[in-house]
Amino acid sequence: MLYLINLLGFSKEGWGLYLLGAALMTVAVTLAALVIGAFVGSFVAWAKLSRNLTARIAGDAYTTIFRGMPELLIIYVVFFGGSAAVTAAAEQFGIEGFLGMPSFLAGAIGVGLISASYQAEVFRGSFTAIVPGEIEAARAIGMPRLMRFRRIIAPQVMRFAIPGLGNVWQLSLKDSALISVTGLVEIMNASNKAAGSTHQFFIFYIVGGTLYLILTSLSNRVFNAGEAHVAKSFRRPAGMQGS
Amino acid sequence: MISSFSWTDTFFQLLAALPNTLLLFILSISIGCIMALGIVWMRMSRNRLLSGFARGYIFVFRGTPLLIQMFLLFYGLGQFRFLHDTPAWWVLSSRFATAVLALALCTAGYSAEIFRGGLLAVPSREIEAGRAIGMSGFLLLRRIVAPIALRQALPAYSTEIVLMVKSTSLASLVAVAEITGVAAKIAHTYYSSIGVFLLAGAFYLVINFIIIRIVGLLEYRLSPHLRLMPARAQTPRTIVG
Amino acid sequence: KDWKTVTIALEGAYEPWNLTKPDGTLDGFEIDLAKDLCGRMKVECKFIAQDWDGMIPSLNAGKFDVIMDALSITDERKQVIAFSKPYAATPASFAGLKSGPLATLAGTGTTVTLTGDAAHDKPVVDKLREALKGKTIGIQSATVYTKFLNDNFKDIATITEYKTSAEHDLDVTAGRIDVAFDDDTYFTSAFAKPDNAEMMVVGPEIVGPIWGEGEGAGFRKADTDLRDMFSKAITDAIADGTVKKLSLKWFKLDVTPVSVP
Amino acid sequence: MAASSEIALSVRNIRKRFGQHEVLKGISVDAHQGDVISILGSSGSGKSTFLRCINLLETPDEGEIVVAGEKIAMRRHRNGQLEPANGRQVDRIRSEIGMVFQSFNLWSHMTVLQNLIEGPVHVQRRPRAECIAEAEALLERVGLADRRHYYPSHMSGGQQQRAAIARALAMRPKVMLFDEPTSALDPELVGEVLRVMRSLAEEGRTMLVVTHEMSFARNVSNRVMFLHKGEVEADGSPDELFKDMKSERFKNFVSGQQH
Amino acid sequence: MAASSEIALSVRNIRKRFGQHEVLKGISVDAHQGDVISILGSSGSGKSTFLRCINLLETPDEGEIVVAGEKIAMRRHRNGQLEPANGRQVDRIRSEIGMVFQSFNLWSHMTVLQNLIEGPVHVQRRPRAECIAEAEALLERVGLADRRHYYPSHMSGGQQQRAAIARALAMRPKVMLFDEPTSALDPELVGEVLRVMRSLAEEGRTMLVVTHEMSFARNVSNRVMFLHKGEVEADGSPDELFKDMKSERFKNFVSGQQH
Ligand SMILES: Nc1ncnc2c1ncn2[C@@H]1O[C@H](COP(=O)(O)OP(=O)(O)OP(=O)(O)O)[C@@H](O)[C@H]1O
Ligand SMILES: Nc1ncnc2c1ncn2[C@@H]1O[C@H](COP(=O)(O)OP(=O)(O)OP(=O)(O)O)[C@@H](O)[C@H]1O
Ligand SMILES: [Mg+2]
Ligand SMILES: [Mg+2]
Repeated sequence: MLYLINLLGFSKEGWGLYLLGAALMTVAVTLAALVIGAFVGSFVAWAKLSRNLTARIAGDAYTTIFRGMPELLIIYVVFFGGSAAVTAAAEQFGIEGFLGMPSFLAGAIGVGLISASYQAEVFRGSFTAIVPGEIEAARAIGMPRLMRFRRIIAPQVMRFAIPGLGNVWQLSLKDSALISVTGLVEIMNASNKAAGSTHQFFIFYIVGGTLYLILTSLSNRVFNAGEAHVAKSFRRPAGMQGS
Repeated sequence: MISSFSWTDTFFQLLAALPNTLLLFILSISIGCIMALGIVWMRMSRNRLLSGFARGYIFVFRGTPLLIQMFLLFYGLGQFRFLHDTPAWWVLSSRFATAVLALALCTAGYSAEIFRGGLLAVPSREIEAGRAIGMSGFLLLRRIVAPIALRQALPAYSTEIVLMVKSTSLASLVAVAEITGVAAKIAHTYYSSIGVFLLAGAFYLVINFIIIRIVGLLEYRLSPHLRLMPARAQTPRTIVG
Repeated sequence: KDWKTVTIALEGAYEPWNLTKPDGTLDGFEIDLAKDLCGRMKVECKFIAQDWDGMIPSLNAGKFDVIMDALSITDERKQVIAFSKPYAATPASFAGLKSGPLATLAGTGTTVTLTGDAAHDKPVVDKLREALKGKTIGIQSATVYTKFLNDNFKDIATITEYKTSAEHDLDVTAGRIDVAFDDDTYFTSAFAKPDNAEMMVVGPEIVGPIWGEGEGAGFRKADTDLRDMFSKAITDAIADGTVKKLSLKWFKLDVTPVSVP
Repeated sequence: MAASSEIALSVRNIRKRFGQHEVLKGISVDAHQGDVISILGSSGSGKSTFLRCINLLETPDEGEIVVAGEKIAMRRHRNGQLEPANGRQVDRIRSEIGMVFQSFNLWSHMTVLQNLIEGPVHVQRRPRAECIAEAEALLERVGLADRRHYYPSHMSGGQQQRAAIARALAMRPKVMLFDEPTSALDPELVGEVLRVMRSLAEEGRTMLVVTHEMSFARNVSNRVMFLHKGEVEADGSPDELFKDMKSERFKNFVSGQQH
Repeated sequence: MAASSEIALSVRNIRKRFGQHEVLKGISVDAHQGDVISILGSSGSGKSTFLRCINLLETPDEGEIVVAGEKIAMRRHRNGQLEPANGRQVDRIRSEIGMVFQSFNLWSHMTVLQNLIEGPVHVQRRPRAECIAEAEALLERVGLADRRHYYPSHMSGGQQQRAAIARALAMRPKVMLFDEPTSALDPELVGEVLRVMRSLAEEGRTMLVVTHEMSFARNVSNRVMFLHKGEVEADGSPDELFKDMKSERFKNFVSGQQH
């Protein structure tokens, strides 16, 4: 027991601080990815719902590729491809040598692009749950397309999308574990290093898992609060209370 | 003698691992889907014990990386010697069965949340109309709620299905020879990682492309009421259900 | 190119070769050795941790200049990167449960040399074949041991490949496999931990040319100048006993390569 | 249209509040078999809520409901809220009470015909072929025969309302609750639907009808209830109510003048 | 109620089909400023579709629409379907045409007050405070002042309908399209809403009103159109139509008898 406390504590020999820092890194990179994903994802969803055939095909291609390819590969491609691009660009300005894409940025973009494909599907599903009449009502008062999206569609999509977005957040949280290949010290990377350096695999995997669970429970609170907030305008039939 | 790298060899080695990947996927998604139905039923139940259990389950399995789940399930439980004499060992002693179990347990947590999202999007008016004619419980679920909820949940569920295809790659952790594991082995032997992984990626892409198409078709079939009336065939050929 | 600073990558998770300390800094045999080599070459050394999966692509992409990560020198790897002279050559052996049927495997505690020449190796291999008949052997995939085991035991035993060494240990403890085959330096430090208290080395330690040249530093093929600088420094470090000293410090055994051609 | 003396539906002292706002303040009614009771009242007076309480789509805070002599068992939940004690009983009783919703509530994923046979086939477990035949006859009767394979979202408001009426009738209920069943219909169809309802009354079915059609209240129903702010403000035979106009409020209401 | 001679809305030869079924078979109407045109017709005759075509919620297959002298530009899509050529123009014109939907279509994620100020604040960019004041006055007028912070799903049918009317009025449109605006209202409120509409007519607004209230058609409107199976079966001043009853169909329709 004492051994465990020493191992995981915050003293000089303990891994506590190291793992805590990694957890913060995981949160930061996932948040960044979620924002990138929401931005790209809403465009993709829009393209997929569009009446324009080209846009629809482009949207479909995006979700097929980014959902269909293993996540690790996408992170690889973004990281190495991105670095190659940065290096090439730097050469144009006479800067010699390798200029790495910062691993945080590469990771956030990689996970963000993946998350975008999931978010696009969530948004699309929620969109179809909107009562069509309400969109018509907006068209009928001459709301331009963008405003219609911002004022009527987006709020309702968000209302239906919260459970699905909770899922996407979870996925991104765990996809962030793959960023360890770029050398970013997040939870998975830190647990692997601690385990490999001490040969205490179980302890550090359980600790890693627990850290993810703590993050999950914190984010669950946020999502539950969000669900409760939007539930105001719903009418649930008796006996079907969701939570 | 230097065995040198060859694309055709690589392709056929990956192809040989395809059945394992597909089997892992099909078994785990079916078992996981059934488990998810049970969990979502518990989650929506008014019984606190049941819904509490379901919440806990979803929390744990959604909240931790599958990699860690699989590691602890396979290697962790394996350390408990007394399990070797119980029926559980029948599953745990097999790499393949354990991998399927870990995948199914994980997807059940996710799918349950997705199904719940679909349920929440069912218009309350239509549920009321069902109650008003004396439907409740399973009948109401089967006839009214589920068909509408399924339609709502399908886009998100297709994502989960596709994720499961990719998640089978983690089975290499417990030394099941599926596509990614084989690719990693080749890549580490010949050190041409990106190329080999891209080829493996293409395998997943093809499988997923097919799956996404099938789900898309299903989605289309399930939503005639959301479409404009087609110029031909105003009357459906069969009356479903 | 004028090398003033050199960036060296290691995994930081392969104790005792290289490891991460709780404060995030790197340590281990290869860190100590690299510091010594850089002193000799009068260049400044920077270390970065890099996941095993991205190691070689990152080297070729230019993210760092050198790999020192217990990298065995093999012909396959030579096709994509360049190697320095080896700085270590390690023995390998089987490991099983203290309570298991193989605990009494003949030759435990002895050292044998295998050359890779079938005629020379036959007596040793035959003894092992007899003992391992029908057993399950775990190895880390894509190591120099794969070929040895496949050539000699595939027909009589089941061979299971794991992503990392830790996993075959866990499966030995769980009873799913009978023995694991790996690097002795790895086993020595792994067995010091409570999780593996039930495990022991069974059968002879195997050394010799069969494992190839040993472990060396890896470079981009274009950087021959850097590679030559390292090779020279390694030769010097072996000659003045630095490698032996560090090896005893970290591995409790001497892994200095026997013949430096 | 003379009502038999057997009580088909008895509702005692129903109370219901939404948040602070008490919508029903103790409403009682006894409907004899064959009774056609019109429920009048201004918008927001609680008419729909009252109908919805009768088949427990809305759980009342107080009160009891007796259908054909059988009392719906209720119990008090820990949080003080009343709830049905026996789900089975509620289901059975609901299947004997037909309801036409104010907003139709057709099932959007089913065609009209599927909407009609859903209850008979799956709740009442009657043979499918028989149900289809009966449903088609009903659709014929409400003038929707040519729309039977349409989805609700592809139909006009009046067509949806007629489909909703037909769906309720397909269950052959003993007691019918209609919530403004002719609001979306033109005069011609109103006449037709009222004729259907009159014939149902003659067959001895009991009906509670929320309506704004004074002619229906006067000519078809044998009893009129006027709700005002959650209370029964006037109650009696149409002749009594419409002739005497004792209640000032009722008078204003009927004359279409603002008070 | 005399109509000025300026044409506020002109619709020419509108055709629309759904699948095989031709719903509108070439309908034309010229509405002068201040005109109140009642559109009558049996259920499914295409009244709602006609209104929806006017503000292009449904794209007509043929025909042209001119609002206040400005023709809505249309072009033919590759697949032969007509479509608006200029989205901006359509948006602008729509913001000048108010519409009250048959099924209300209130925005479910907003309270009543938010529903009312949404258009004025965000589409017309009028100052928020002014819009709120005006919205509250409108809600007062339709008797919903105490419900302003309710969500639509918590309101009765009649309350929702009144909210929908108020929402359309909040945009101060020049032309109003009403689709059965009093269907869910009690006689008292019907009277009140008709009064509101009459005062709008007096202010010179142009209105097209789909209705089943014969009294409205007779007393408030200055012109009546009777649609039958997608065609204009009768058209003229209410006096002409209701007195002469030249059309047999119209006679049947009004008398509430089945033909
Ligand atoms: N989206 C659609 N797809 C197919 N058919 C449609 C669609 N919308 C309307 N229809 C059909 O067009 C016809 C006219 O519908 P519309 O809603 O215009 O009728 P209406 O005159 O408003 O009737 P009501 O008085 O019942 O509201 C109906 O027969 C209806 O079934
Ligand atoms: N779910 C709810 N939450 C809060 N208030 C509600 C809810 N449902 C109804 N109300 C309120 O209860 C009152 C009665 O509503 P109800 O629908 O019974 O009226 P109604 O008599 O049917 O009116 P109408 O003729 O307009 O349909 C209304 O004031 C309404 O705002
Ligand atoms: Mg009502
Ligand atoms: Mg209509």
